[in-house]
Amino acid sequence: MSEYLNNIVYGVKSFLTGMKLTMDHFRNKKELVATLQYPHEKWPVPERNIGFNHSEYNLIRSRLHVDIDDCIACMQCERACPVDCIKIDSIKPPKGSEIDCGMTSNDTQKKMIVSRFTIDMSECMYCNLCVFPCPEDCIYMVGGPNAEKHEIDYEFSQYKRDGMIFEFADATDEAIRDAGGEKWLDQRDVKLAKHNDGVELKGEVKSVKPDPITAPIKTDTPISTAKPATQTSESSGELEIKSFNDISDKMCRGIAKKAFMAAKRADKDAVAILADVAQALSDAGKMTEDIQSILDRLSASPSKAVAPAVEAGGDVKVESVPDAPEAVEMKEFDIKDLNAIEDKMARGTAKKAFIATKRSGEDKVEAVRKALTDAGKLDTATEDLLNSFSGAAAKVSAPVEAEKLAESTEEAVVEPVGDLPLFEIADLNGIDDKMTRGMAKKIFMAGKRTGKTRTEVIADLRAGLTEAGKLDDATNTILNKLGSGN
Amino acid sequence: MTFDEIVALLDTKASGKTSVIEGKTVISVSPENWSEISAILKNESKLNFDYLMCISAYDKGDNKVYGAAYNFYSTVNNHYLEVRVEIEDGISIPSVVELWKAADWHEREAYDMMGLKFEGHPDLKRILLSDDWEGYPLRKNYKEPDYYHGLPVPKDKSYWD
Amino acid sequence: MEANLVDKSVIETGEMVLNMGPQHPSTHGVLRLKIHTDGEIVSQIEPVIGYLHRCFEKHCEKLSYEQIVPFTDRCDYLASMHMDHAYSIAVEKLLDIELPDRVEYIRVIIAELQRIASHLVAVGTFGLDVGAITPFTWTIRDRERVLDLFETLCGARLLYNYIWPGGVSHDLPPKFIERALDFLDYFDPQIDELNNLLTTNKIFIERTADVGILPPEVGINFGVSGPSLRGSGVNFDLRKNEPYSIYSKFDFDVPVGKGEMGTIGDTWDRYYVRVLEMRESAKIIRQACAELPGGDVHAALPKKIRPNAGEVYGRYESARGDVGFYIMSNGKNIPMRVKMRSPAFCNLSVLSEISEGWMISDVIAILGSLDIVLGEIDR
Amino acid sequence: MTSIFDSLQESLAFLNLDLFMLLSLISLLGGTVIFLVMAVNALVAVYFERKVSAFMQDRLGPMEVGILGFKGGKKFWGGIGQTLADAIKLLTKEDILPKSSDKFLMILAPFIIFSGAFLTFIGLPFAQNIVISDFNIGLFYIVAMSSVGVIGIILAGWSSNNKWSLYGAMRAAAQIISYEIPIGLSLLLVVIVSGSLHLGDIVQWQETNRWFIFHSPFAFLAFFIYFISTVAETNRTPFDIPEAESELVAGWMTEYSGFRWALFFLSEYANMLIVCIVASIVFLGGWLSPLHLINIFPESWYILDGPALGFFWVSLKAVILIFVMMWFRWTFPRLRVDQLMYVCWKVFIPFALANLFFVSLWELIF
Repeated sequence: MSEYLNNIVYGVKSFLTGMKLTMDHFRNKKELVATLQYPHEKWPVPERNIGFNHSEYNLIRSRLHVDIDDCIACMQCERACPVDCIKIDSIKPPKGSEIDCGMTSNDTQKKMIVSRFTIDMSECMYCNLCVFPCPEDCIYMVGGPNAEKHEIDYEFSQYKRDGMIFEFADATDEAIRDAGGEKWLDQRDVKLAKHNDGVELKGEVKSVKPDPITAPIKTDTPISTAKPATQTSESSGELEIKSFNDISDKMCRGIAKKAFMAAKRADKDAVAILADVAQALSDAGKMTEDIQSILDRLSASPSKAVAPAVEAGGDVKVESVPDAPEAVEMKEFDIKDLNAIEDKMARGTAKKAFIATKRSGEDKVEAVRKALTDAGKLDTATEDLLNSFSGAAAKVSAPVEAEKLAESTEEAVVEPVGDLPLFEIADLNGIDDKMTRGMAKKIFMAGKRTGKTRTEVIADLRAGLTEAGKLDDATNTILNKLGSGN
Repeated sequence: MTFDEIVALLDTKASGKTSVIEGKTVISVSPENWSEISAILKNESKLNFDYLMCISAYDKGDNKVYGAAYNFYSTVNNHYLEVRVEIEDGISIPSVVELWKAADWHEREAYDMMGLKFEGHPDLKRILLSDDWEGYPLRKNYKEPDYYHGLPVPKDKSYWD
Repeated sequence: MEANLVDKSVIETGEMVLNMGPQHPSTHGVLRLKIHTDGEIVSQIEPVIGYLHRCFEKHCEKLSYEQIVPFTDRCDYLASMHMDHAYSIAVEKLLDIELPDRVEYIRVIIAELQRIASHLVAVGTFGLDVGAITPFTWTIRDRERVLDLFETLCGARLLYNYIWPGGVSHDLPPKFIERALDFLDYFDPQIDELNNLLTTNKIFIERTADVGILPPEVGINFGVSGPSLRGSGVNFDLRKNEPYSIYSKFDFDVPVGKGEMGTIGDTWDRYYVRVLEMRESAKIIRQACAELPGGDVHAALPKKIRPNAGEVYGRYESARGDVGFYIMSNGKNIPMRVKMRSPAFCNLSVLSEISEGWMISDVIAILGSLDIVLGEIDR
Repeated sequence: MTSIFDSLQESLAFLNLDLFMLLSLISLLGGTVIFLVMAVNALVAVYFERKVSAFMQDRLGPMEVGILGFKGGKKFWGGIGQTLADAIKLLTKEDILPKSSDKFLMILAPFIIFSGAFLTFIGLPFAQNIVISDFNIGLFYIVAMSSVGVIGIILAGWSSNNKWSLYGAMRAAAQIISYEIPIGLSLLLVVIVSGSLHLGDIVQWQETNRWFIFHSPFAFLAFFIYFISTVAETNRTPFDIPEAESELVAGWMTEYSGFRWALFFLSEYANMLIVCIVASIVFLGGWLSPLHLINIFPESWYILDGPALGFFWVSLKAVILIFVMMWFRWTFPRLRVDQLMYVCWKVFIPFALANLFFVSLWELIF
């Protein structure tokens, strides 16, 4: 019984002690509260004794930063990293080339160009091991004692994982190429392509895009056929490395560019250069119809300069403007096409005018042009657009001629080849992916039963495959082949 | 007791059943003698190894011989002993769970990671990995699976290379 | 509370399997317990671990000796310094390096501060497990002070990568010693506060005393170590029995459970041993700070760690208990095999032994008193 | 003592509706009032509790969601709007019913618990004349109604088809039912002395004599028994084993979410308010001002007493008691099930019975 009571007494006593304690804390909250209201107040806040002055830190663990000008690409940090979150590529200029890679702040002559210095902070585990071996002290964690080199940055959250990959190398492509880094550039392009393809399809279905090649060609052809041999003189000025950017396959583009540069250094004229490029490509076994057609176009393109003299009115861009909708199938001028106009107001005016003309039924293009000029919104881009449509209207009037031209420039696209007979189902076996093949064949049979023409069937195939997200480059090429009937 | 005294005492108790790995203070025991030796280590009053610190399974690198290193300590006499039992793949080691309960989970881990079999263990099943895991990860010849339950196992970092 | 609360002869009761975890407020991580219960009474417990397995040992076979240190941090994330220290001691044994005195002293200071921090979490979460929320926030608040100190030391608050084989990464920052001593002066009254609020509270005693008694021989047989073993009266502390660093120079006691509130080796003892150990650590830090010698901390850092073929078993008394690193080297700069003997792994294995016959609430209390860290168990 | 019900009946007489319409209209009004009281109480009490806990734990508590420009970050009492935001969040939250749960009962249970608290308010006076309906057995009614909720708790725990919920429900049932007894006994003491179950009369008695807590040492003890038992009955720490967070994840409300969970919350805090108001009325002299205790004040000050300020005094006493409850919660660990029963059956009930006996003697002697 006494123990029973003692228990109760002891219990009550201990309760009172505890309650006194908590009550003390409740009363002296002003001194005792230890919370740091993070967004409003950040450490170091010495008065509350959370965090100290930066000078009192040995170092601080935060984002890694690289002073790329000091980096001599000694790869020490990459080797030290336990999780391989640092990737360094460097290019050693060839012997005898007088490229200066610069000096570091410790007056060390840099012997290499750092073409790539990526740190994936989403993988970094902030172990700081990469900082110690660096001979130039150019990689460090920002803030703290390094605050004078780079201010603290511990809030670098991103919406995408890629955002956590920091690229520190600042060497330009030209510099790299001069240092003999074409090969590296090509590899990088391949990787980039792979990456971008991955980024592009965010689980969504790509819309059917017309081949970028077809459009300009159609507009160019008349002139190129008209004046075949007059361009070579000024062509060397015309032909630029940019021109190869139309080549979809990155590898081929790289090769082409390389060949181009080589030829250009030996300053050959355009035709020779193109020949070289073609040669290089076919050597690499990369020659496809697409590229062939591009090369053809390039050989033809120099005529742009002289075109206006021949053609009445219209300035340079008139014909050379790529006009996808028109090129793919000769469609009427539609209100949707006006969406290509950048400026909102201009677009609005244009559409109004378009609707109006639709009722009154006069020439739409002219009406829109007029409306825009009145509104003072007629800039070159819009001008081009409208011109292209005026061209389109003309084409619609004479499709046959267009076809002839199309054949005359033996370019290999699906374009108007309705007359060709329907290809065999066996032709689809070129598709590697089983599922894709099956799907394609289904669509083909369906089309065949309904007696569609080759063009329609191919269009169906494209549509169906893209629908299922199965339309990859290989399949695309095959379809092009089929379309061009060989 | 020093290592030599322990070895001497073991020789008197069970002569020829233990051997000293030259250059090391390690005793090597063959699996068939292990149960007897372990009983001596535990029960012999002068040795009295009552504390089994660790069982480390190891792989010699040739895909044949695997071993288990037992580290003993005596809280009474404050001395150590390391015993190694090496086996060819497939042969099982007598379990010491009856003597040291600590061996229970250590043996399970050795089985889980290195695929050593311990006969006489109450339930020898995987402890760290899931029960449907294939292979023994810590073996040198272990190949990471490409898929686990249909999920691809990321091997390279091509997503950002 | 006696186990035979329910008289089976009178009441017909069936067994129910209760699945506690992997997501549960008080399993201290992703631990899963399959509890066979009979009403509230627990008849059997099967711990299911491995949810946090991060292939530490497999990683070690692909990384050089220096690169392993950050991974040891991740093992016991509440006492990372101890893991670094244990691993470094093992590697130094393998290389047999002689360390400068300053390094040893710094290591001891840091390790004991880390012990305080780790025990603060253990004690606080234990209070949380038995339903007292306020002590937890107070202990965490004090732990923050230690983490701030470590932050000035090596920039990191949790995973330090500070103690390296052959030395430490940085020398002590300016004012570190003063701040450490300030912290200790601030810290002693906090322990009294904690005792008044939690340790001597009647309800707390009722909940923990005489609960989950771990007899010494059972503990030793199961390989239990650290405060959990000392709680049951076994005076076994590597800092005394096998002084590894310079612990032989310091004067401190090893607190063991005395069964003040109940039986020796009950939950309350395991808890109280940790509280007392914090005081002892403070004692050690004061001595070490007093006689901290000068010198270069990077003197003994090897350029390249490439030990000769051989193996070593290094022991270390961490906050959880007896950490062992069994390293086999084949002469390369990458270890052939690294096995970590994690104390919490062994401590957890005794759970079902000591918690059978108690209630579910007691299982929570016992689990908390074993102070497990899943990162270390699953490695 | 007139009730709101009666006064409404008189004031609405001019509408000369028939009786049924009138009654339904009045009860509608009364119900709205009660619901508003419960909602406001929950909003305020939750914020209060958060702040109390925060300050006892050296934290700041909610500081960001200020309203009326009262923005957190500067003042200690920022984040006024936090509970409002939480309420809105709970109402707009997805309401999850486990697939294998007993849908009907699971939906029903929160409303039973809620109506338990709701009905109790009918007989609960906030001041002399502020009571929805004035029973002459008000105390009995309140004690009866406040234990309706346990049915809902059992239903909730069982229908969730979750072992944790079941444990919580079983513990809750055992706990609440056992703690009814000390509560009843300690209230019985008051009834014996004042000789009435009518709360008005009880306060009347205290006005003529003295507050019950000072009636006799036994009554003093009885007050503490009553108060601690009510802490247990409202499932608060140290007696919160039914929803022991570290053991049973959330006890019997583990599977609930959104609005239903909000109902649990509402009734939990409503119960707190109820028991504290009952304690203040029965033991602490209800709407009498403390000025009566020490007769050093001039007569003129007694204007502070009386119906006008009655509501103020009652709520003040209730708030103090609620604060003490929170104080308990943030100080103590949690008891175990058997210890809880031990405290109830081996400590409180014997003492309450002894109290009863001695108070009867006291009444005989004096």
